[in-house]
This record gives sequence, C-alpha cells and structure tokens, in this order.
Amino acid sequence: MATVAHRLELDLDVFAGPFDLLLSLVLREELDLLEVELAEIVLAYVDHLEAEGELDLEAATEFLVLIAALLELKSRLMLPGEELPDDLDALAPAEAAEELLERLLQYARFRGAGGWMAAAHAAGQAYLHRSAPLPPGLRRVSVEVAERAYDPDVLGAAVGSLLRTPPPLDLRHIAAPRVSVAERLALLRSLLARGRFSFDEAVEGADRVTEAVTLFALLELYKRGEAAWEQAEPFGPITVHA
Amino acid sequence: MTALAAQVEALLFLAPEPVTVEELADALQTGEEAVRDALEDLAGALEGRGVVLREVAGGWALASHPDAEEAARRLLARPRTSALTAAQAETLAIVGYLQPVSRPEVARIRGVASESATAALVERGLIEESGRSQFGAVLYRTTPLFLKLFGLRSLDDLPDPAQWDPSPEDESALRDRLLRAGEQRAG
Amino acid sequence: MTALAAQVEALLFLAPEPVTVEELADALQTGEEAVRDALEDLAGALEGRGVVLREVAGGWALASHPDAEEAARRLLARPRTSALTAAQAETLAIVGYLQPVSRPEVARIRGVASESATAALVERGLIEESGRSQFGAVLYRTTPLFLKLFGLRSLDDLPDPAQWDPSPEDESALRDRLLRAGEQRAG
Repeated sequence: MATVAHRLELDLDVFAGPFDLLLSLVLREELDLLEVELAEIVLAYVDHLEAEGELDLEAATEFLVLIAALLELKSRLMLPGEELPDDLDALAPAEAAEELLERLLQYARFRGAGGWMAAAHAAGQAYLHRSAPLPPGLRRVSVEVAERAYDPDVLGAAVGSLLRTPPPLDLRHIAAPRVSVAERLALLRSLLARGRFSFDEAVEGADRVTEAVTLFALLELYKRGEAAWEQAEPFGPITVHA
Repeated sequence: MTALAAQVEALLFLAPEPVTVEELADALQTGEEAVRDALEDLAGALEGRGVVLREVAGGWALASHPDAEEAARRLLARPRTSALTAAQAETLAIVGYLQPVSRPEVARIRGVASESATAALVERGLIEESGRSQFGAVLYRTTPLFLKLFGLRSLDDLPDPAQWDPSPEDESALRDRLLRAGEQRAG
Repeated sequence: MTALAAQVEALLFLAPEPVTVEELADALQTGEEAVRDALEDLAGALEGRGVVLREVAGGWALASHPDAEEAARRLLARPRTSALTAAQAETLAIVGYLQPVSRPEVARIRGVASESATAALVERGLIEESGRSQFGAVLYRTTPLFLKLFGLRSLDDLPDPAQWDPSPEDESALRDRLLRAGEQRAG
C-alpha cells in the first residue's frame, strides 16, 4: 500500500527523505523531534496535495493522524506538564516519558503479536477445509419444522437504537488553545508603546501555556526587529524595550 | 495406505465434484496407472468407515455413508439459530421494517458497509433478494422462515420501534428518520 | 473403528463448519462421553491418511493433510490467499487480544489510521462488527473463521503476548533515554 507517509517526500533543515522514514527515526529516537519544524511538513503536504490534484480522503486522514501524533509528542516535549498544578511540575517530564514509554511498549507487544499472526495465517493455509454443497436430500431447510428461536424485540431494539443520534464526542480532556500568539503580540505591542517593561509584568498571573506563548510572541517581535530584551543572569528578570 | 493414496483421499475430500483419474494424475504429477492403484488402495482403507469411495459420472468422489443419513438430517437439515451478531440484528431490523430495501440504503442507515451481515442473513435464509431498485441495486426482503423463527404471524406483528425510541414520530417517517440519523452517525 | 466413530466421520465430512461435541451427541442421539471416545477413535484411524481431524473454533472439523496442499491447490485452482500485510497482522493482533475494540483504539495503539487494514480483515472474514461503543463507533472482534483458519480451539489458545514485550534491559534503556530527553527539556 503506497501510503501518504511513504509518498510524501520531505526536504527539511534536519532531514530529507520520505515522511515515514522521519516517523520511524523519531520513534527510534535517532532524530530529535524538537529540531523538526512540523509546519514545514504540513506545507510539504499541502504542496503534495496540489501536485496530486485530488483529495484522497483516506490518505488525508492518515496524514492528519500522524501529524497530530507528532504535534502532541512535540508539545509534550516542549511544555512538560502543562496541565499539572505547579507543585507537580517536577514530575511532569518523567510522567510524559512514562506515558510515551507505555505506548512504545504496548506497540512493541502488538507488533510482535502481529508477526505471530502473519506466521499462523501462513501455517493455517496448509490445511484446506471442504466447501462442497450438501447432498440434495439435506439441502432444503423446511419452514414447517422451524420453531420460534428469536425474540422480535431484538429487532425493535436494534432499529430503535439506530434512530438515536450518537452523543457528541467529549473533547474536554483535550486542552483547547486558551491563548493565541496574535493576542499576546497585541499585548506586548501595547506594553512596548508605553516604553520599557519587564517580562514578568507581561505574564503576571498567567498560566504556563500563556507564558510560553508570550515568550514565542516576544521572539516574533525580536525577529521583526520591533523589540529587544536584556537579562542580566539566568532566571533573572527580563527587561523588554523597543 | 500409500502416501499417494493418502493424497488422493485428500483431493477427493476437498473436491466438490467428481474428479477424473486424469485430473488426479495431473494434480499429483504422476501417471494414471499409479492413480488407479491408489484409488484401489483407498477403497480398501475405507472399508467400515463413515466415508465411501464412489465412481460417478466418469469420475471419483467421496460421499458420506448412507448409515449416517438420519443423523446428518438431524444435524444439518434444520435452520441455523445461533445468536445474531449486532451487525446482523441491525441489518435484519432495517430490512424487516423498511422492506424492500437495498444494501446501500442499509449501509447509509448503519453508517458502515453491511455486506457481510447481509450475506450472512441471506445464507441463514432470513432475507432474500426481491428485484432491483430503480438504480439497479439489489433489494432485500424478509423470508417466510424469518417470520417463523421470530414467531410472527405477519410483518404487521413487528414490535413498534417507538418503544425503544426516545422521540417517537409518525411511523411513516421511519425511513427518513433512520436515514437522517445514519448521516449524522457517518458524519 | 466403531460404528459410532464412522458416523461421526460422516457428519464431519458433510458439515460445512466445525461441529461441537454437543451437536454431534444430539444428532447421533447419544451421550457426549461416547462422542468424545468416538472422536479419539476417529483421530487414531486417520493416522497416516490424507484427512486429519482438527479441534478448531470450539468444534471439530476434518481438513486435508498439509502434505496434499500443493496437489490440492493445483486441482482446485485455488492459490493461497495473499499473506497478511504488516498493518493487517498488527490490527488483527490488537483485535484478537483486546476485543471488542474500536477502530480509533486500534489507531491509537498503532499510531496510524487503520481503516484499510480493518476493512481488509473484514473482507477476509477474519474480524466482524460486534456492537457499538458508547460514542457510536463500531466495535470489532474476531470471527469463528479466524479460529478455524489459524487452527485455534478458542481465543484462549492465543499465545501469551507478554513474550513480545521488550526485555527489562531494553525497557530500562528506553526509559532512561526518554527521561533524559524529558529532563533536558525541563532544565
């Protein structure tokens, strides 16, 4: 099966080759996911789609699942323990690693079991079963001798449950982006308009995600030449100025 | 019993139709004389067994011994009444209430392809084909055996689905409502 | 060979699917103990023959001996079905051990969407639907055909999957690597 992961050729700063190779390198830890620019992969995929000229829904789904998994993995690496209370922060990287480990181990188990399945399937083919029709005398099932064996309520219940629309998926456990880069950019620019300010001031009372996004917005301003900052010592206060 | 006779036995066991000596020789990549010897060997080995070797219609076939006929009828010539799978129950319910109905329509309502469930129900004799839709799709309806196995005098005896339906509506709208729910499910 | 064993042979010869001891006893109007003795008798009588007795999918069935496979496939023009792809084998393993299981769950474990593998396994008759999860997703389980083709008496015959878990050394090496990666991020 020529999957999208197989066909999608990437040319990134840290990696050139098919997407599926990138995936396996990341999973085998031979490539640091933090160095991979996921947005570039999405752009490459969009180019790939344009070149294909048609949208293969299955391939698109596969790509979305893969890229979502990579994003989740990368965000865990970048923001360890973002959903945890502050006093548990220290545990977060270990927990994230444990969960990732759990998934890798679970997958290893089923990959091994899959190998057994493939071998058992091949071995089973050595035995052939008979598939001849019954002799004519045994072929006809007589309606007369048939007796009631099922409860009609089974049918009513089955059709009734099909009338029900399934409950909407509960996505509450997936953290929604609570803050956007654009919002934080606007805030930083308004603070800058007043002159120098400290980074702590910009993120006062904010959660870790907001802090991270604000830092990202600050980097963006620096890149555009709109702002610069100073920090006298590690973990010391950061002063931002135009 | 020779290894060749054992292989002949295996081939005749599997073949749905009588097999000629020539066909056996081809399959076993040996001569017809050797096959004939093996058949003789096999016939001897089957003495007093439940399976007999018969020469019919210019070929050779295995058949069950007539002594087992009564038991075979008890085992096989009766409707299969093992429990319906969830997929089969849903499919049968849709055919039962909406007949005649096509497979694509069943799939739309259920939100998944329903080929194997439909095939299993046909195989069990619970539903059968009943012509084609205007688009050429095979239509299905329930069989008399269906009524018998569910203890129904007629299709009018099917239970009212409103019992299991939180928001009952006019019965005639059942098909439309099922299709709408199916689309939401698939979406 | 006893007359009862001969009748058991005839019934298994005719039956399209594996037959349970209970069904055999009903058809032969005898006790299950007598049927079990007859099955043992039959298995002994089939030593060195072209047909073997197998306990699969909760019942008993006759099959051709593996030695005859090549000739049989030539005669019946029935080539081997294609090998399971890696995706199909992994999906089948997940369904086999965790059933009933939904497609999203399979995808979560495999890390990739598994729609075409699931569809191919349904098409091959190895897995089937078994109800729906609380979110309306179709659940899958293995079929009796799976047990029959894989020569398993029941799902309990599946080998212990813990044997494929990475060794404790590999596991702790992996854990260390992951933890180091995590600490670097945290620091």
